[in-house]
Amino acid sequence: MFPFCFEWAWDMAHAIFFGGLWYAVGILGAGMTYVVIKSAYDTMNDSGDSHHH
Amino acid sequence: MKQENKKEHKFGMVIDLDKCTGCGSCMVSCMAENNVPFKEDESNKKDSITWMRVYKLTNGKDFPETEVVYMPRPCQHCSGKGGHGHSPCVSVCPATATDYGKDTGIVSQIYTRCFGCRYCMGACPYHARYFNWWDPKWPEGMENYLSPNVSPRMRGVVEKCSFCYHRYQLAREKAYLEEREEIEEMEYQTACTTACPAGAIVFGDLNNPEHEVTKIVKPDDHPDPRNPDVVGKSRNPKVFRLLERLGTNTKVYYLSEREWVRKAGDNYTEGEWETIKNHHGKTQISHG
Amino acid sequence: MDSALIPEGVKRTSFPKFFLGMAVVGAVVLWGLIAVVLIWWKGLNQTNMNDYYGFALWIWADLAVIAVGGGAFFTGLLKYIFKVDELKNIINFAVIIGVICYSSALFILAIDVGQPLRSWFIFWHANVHSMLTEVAFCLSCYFAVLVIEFIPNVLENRQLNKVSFFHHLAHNMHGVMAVFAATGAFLSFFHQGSLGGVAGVMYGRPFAFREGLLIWPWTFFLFTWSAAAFGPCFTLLVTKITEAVTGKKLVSDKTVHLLAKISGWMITTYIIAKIIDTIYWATVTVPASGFTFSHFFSNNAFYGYWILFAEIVLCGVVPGLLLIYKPTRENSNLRLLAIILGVIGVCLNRWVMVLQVMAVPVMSFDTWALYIPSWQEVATTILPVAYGIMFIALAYRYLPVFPQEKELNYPAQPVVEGE
Amino acid sequence: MKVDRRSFLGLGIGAVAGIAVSPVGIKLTDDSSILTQTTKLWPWALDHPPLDGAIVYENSVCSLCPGGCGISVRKIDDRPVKIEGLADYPINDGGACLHGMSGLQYLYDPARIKKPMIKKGDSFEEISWEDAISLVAGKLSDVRKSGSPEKLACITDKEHGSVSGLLQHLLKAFGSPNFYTMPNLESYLETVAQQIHGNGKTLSFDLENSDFVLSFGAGIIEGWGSPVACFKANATRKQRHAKLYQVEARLSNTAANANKWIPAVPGTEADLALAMCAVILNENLFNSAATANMYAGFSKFVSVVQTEYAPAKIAKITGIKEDDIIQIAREFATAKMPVAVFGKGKGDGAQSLKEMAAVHALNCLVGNVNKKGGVFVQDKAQYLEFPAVKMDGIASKGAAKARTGQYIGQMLDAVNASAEPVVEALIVYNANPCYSLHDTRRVKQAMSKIPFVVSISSFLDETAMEADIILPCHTFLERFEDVPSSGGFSKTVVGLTKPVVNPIFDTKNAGDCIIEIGKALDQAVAANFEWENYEDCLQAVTSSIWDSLSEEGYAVVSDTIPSGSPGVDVSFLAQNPATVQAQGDFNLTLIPVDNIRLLSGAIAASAFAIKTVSDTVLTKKETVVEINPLTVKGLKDKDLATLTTPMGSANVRVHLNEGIRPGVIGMVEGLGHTFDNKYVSNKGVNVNDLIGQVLEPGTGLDAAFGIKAKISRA
Repeated sequence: MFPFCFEWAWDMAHAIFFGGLWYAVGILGAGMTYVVIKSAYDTMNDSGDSHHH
Repeated sequence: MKQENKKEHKFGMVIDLDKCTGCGSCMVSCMAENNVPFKEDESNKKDSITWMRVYKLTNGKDFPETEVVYMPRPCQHCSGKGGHGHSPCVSVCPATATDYGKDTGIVSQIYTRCFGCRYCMGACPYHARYFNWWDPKWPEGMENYLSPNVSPRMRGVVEKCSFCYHRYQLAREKAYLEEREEIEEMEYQTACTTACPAGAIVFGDLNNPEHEVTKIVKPDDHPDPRNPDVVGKSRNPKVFRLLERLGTNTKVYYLSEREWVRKAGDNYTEGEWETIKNHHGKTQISHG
Repeated sequence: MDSALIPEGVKRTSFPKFFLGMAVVGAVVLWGLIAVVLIWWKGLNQTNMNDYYGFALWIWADLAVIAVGGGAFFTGLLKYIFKVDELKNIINFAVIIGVICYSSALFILAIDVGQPLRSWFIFWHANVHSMLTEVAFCLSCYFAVLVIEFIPNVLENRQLNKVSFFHHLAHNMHGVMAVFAATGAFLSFFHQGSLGGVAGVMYGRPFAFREGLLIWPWTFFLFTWSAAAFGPCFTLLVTKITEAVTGKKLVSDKTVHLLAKISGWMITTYIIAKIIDTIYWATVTVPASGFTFSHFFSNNAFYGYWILFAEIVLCGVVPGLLLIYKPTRENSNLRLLAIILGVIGVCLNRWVMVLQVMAVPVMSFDTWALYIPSWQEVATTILPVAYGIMFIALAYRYLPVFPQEKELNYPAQPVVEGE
Repeated sequence: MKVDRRSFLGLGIGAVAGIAVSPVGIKLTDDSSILTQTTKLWPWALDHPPLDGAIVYENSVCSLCPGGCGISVRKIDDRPVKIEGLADYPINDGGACLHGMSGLQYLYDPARIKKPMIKKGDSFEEISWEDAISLVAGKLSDVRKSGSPEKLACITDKEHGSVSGLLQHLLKAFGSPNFYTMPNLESYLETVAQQIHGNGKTLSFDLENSDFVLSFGAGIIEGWGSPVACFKANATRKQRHAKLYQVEARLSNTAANANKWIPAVPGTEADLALAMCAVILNENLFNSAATANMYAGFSKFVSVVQTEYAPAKIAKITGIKEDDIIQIAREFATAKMPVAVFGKGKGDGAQSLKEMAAVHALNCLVGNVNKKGGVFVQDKAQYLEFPAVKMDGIASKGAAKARTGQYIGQMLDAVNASAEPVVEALIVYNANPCYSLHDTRRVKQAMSKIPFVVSISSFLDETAMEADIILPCHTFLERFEDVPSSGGFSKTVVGLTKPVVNPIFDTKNAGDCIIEIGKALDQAVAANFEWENYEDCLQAVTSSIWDSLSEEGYAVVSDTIPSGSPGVDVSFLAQNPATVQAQGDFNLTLIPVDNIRLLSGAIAASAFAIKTVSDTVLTKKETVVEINPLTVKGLKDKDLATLTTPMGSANVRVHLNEGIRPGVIGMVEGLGHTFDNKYVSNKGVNVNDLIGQVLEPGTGLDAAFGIKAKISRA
């Protein structure tokens, strides 16, 4: 799974498989991070606006 | 290119089915050598761990033309299609718990790595792999005979014949201490081989032309012209392998004078055997 | 009692009645959980699996739920990537079915492995050459995608949506959903395929083995294709059942017809490919290893040609044709028949590719291995069904799953505020 | 500080992120993988992994069966971990059978007896060794004092060896002629040799050199004789171009491995052998020098054979075609080094003297006696030198009395037949007559009628359970013992069994038990037991070969072809003795089947050995019987069926099999044990429960080759 696991080999199979995997995981992670941060930001703006609500 | 000094071995065996008496010594020797557990009821052979299993084959003829032959079946240590080490089981194990030893040709099993998905068992057409459905338990005191050279397995993992790899390790250690590069043929023999009272099993390095097994098998390293996946086909017309046509490229060969026995080693469509048996053992000719 | 949680503008059955229903299904879940505890505590000897049948009922159930759960990825793909906007009316439900199916699949795997505590080895010590590794990675990642797709729907619950952060989160997640859906489709393509690959790469098993493209056997593509084809059938079937149980129309005919049509064409194209594959396998692959086609369907008490006929013709060709032909597609009875046959068909295919593979003798002196599951296996296989029913009931009761529910059932009524 | 929603959220997200990037997760998963292997939380983890240590090999000799194979015991950390055949040992040269290799399972067998035990009511209680020995001595003294010392009897497995010698020594000093052995191949060979070649002779077969072995049911690779030696002889057949023809109703492993299977009707082997004699005589294929040695009615023998055993007539009886009989007889007679072998199965079951003599007559006719590849007629091996027994008046009087029965079967019958106890005390060592003899109910009845039964045994087996007192003895891995080769092996080799492990339980060497009993008896008997202990005795009685035994681990007493051509007394066959018939009048014949993976004698098969047994022999708890599909209509493979014989009935599974003669039911020997070892016992039926004893007229041997039976779906 990681280059420090002993099964790891710097070969085409690992590059394709884990390339694809980490790419997908990266997108999901980045997307979710973006969404959470943006929502937190939006929430703060909301609460700023409606502080005395 | 490998620059290692280590020579590549390809351990394999040939079993003379005409000598085999079905006595079961190989099975017990294997069990005793490898800490194989046993349980109250072992009569369900689909749930009975026998790394070495002796099958009983019949020629299917009516009394009194009936004939029987016993066929000991250890793990076949497949080299996989084209002999590249992608044995049916090694290539499917998701957790790298079984591996093909490039320097030995031995298919290993790491019990503490296996998490018991059993994909390898599904992939193996020889039923050479066994799952620990039960907790291995020995009667009181009997754990005392367990050998430290082979890890006892736990419930929930797959186990199988290792060609007594620990014996190879011990032989290598001994050679190392005696400052020898190589081990002798007789220094590394599997427990089934040494136990066989009929001397039906011959074990050795198929890469070493001096070894008895190589002399009997005379493996042809060229791909079979009929099936490029098949390598290491025997040039001895009396020698065959189990399910050779699937391209598993097993390293356990069988020897029999009886035609029906050799035919039982594989599957043939109607009439095909007649052409194949004539072709058998002549592959070197086509390579000039 | 729980009216504060019920979506605005819709009616739900009384809480006691709901509770009673849940209790009945819950009893089944409990039965399954008892079996699970037995299996985890005592080991897999609680099953009737054996060394010939290392893959059995569970793995079939696993493959089957993933296949029928394929409706989620395919509908998502159509909705978010190909912008088939009509499908927005069923996408929530498709996602919920997907979540149920995939969580069930992961759960089944957790009980199926011999050492569940080591399951993570499949990731940590991954063997990239194994189809199962690909399955594990893509399955878990895609399950994450499904959860991500499901979260906004959960957050739209009346009470949760009042929390400002959740409100924004749901909104923002909708905004980037296309990216997630695309990733999901990519992952799904691979794990559906690699599930097919699981069988297809076993070159020691002539019944399963297929030639293919690069490293992927034809079953890889057939599995993806069949999941995309039959998954929507299952989505429609579950929708139909939900409609029957609730006594309400939940998805408009227009949406249903569209999805049925897409499914019909997918099934038809799939089954053509499957027939070609079968013919090639029977006439080229099988004889090359010395077997005859009849070997796989004779000399045993269960597996005959009937299963091939049922899978390909009865539950493949027939539903395909019924769904591509407009009059039959739009006839609700025939459509129902078609989607039922379709769901059976894909389940049969998975059965054949797991259980029949194990049953067929390969060595000339071997015998057919037939197997009957133990009650523990049956209970744990029914468990996901009961769990799915509970999941859908809860989701339907508390979440705005069907956007068309209000307009289809309460067209004249003004929006009533339920306090 | 007030925790508002926002800071709570922040804290939560922060904590999750923090844990995710910290090594905590990796550490926990790593720990969990180690936990799956070691902790006692899980039932699958061993109590402790096997301890490592230096590897040491110790040589010894296996005495589980009469084979007497050399073994090499691998020890690690001073624990024996593996038994293998000993290379270069004159009997087995490296090979070993599965039972020997399972030897370590006997050490820790759940049925092992851990301390001396005395029967109280229906159960046993542990007692001390002193009490046990003095109790036995007291009871035996009573018998001796009563003036009928002959009422002490003794049963053991064999006549040879120093422990058996000690028992005979004890009986003689005590004053009893009632020493019995279980049926065994060695004693059959001696019986035949005695009948045909005179007293003190025995037979052996040069199987490793013969070029044509004609076996009348001898399970050459089924555990007959010295099993591993036979395996080896058989294995070299291929390169020696030697032939093996097997006469047997069932396709045994030997028949399957043979060049020809001759499936004669069971019980007609003698007729077949005599018909072949007829062919050899008719066609002048006999060796005239050899026939010149035949006396006591040779011409009568010739006329009996030619008239009563004409091949055409015998073909009908045996089911073997006349042409085949003639052809096989010719091949046998014209082979260079032919040998005909008798002793059905493992050779330790019921046998008829007519059959054995008829087979041996073939050897005598073709004259391959005392020649390479033939049969060796030689003096019984005498390597033991026991001091002359000092007998007092009681002993002399008792020892001179007639034996209670000629063989063990008659002795037990006499016990059962008499109202008064004809046997007051019985010592059983290394024998399990309550399991191994035909009609076990009869044996158990006799046991219960004998007032005092002493069992010297390692295991609480069927016979030990019938005993009044049990003296637990060492297994072969814990003791010293001399092991003479036997069972027709062409060389005479004596091996030395040595302890390779300290006794696991509070047991003694059987020899020590006997010596201690002897010492505890009255002075007249005790004077014959002046050895300090068994080791002392062993060294003294084997003094002629002790140096070799102790240094080499074995001594070769003889390994040459005996010289001379012994005379052949054909009077027994010339009388044309009747052929024994199977008991009962059902249509089918049940025959016992010897299986190399099971044991039917004093020792039961181990858990490992049972594990190797095929599911066509044992399925769950049911014995599987072999039947030809033509035998019974309507029976299907794997059917549950009821098998009935005049002795009783049993439920069995059916295995339809072309490898058995129609009309014959084959049932394996060695199942149906009832003692406390769940891996071995309560599995299947003991075939000896279903077969009764049939005495051969004139010889007194139990010659029941089978029994009439019927079978129907249960």
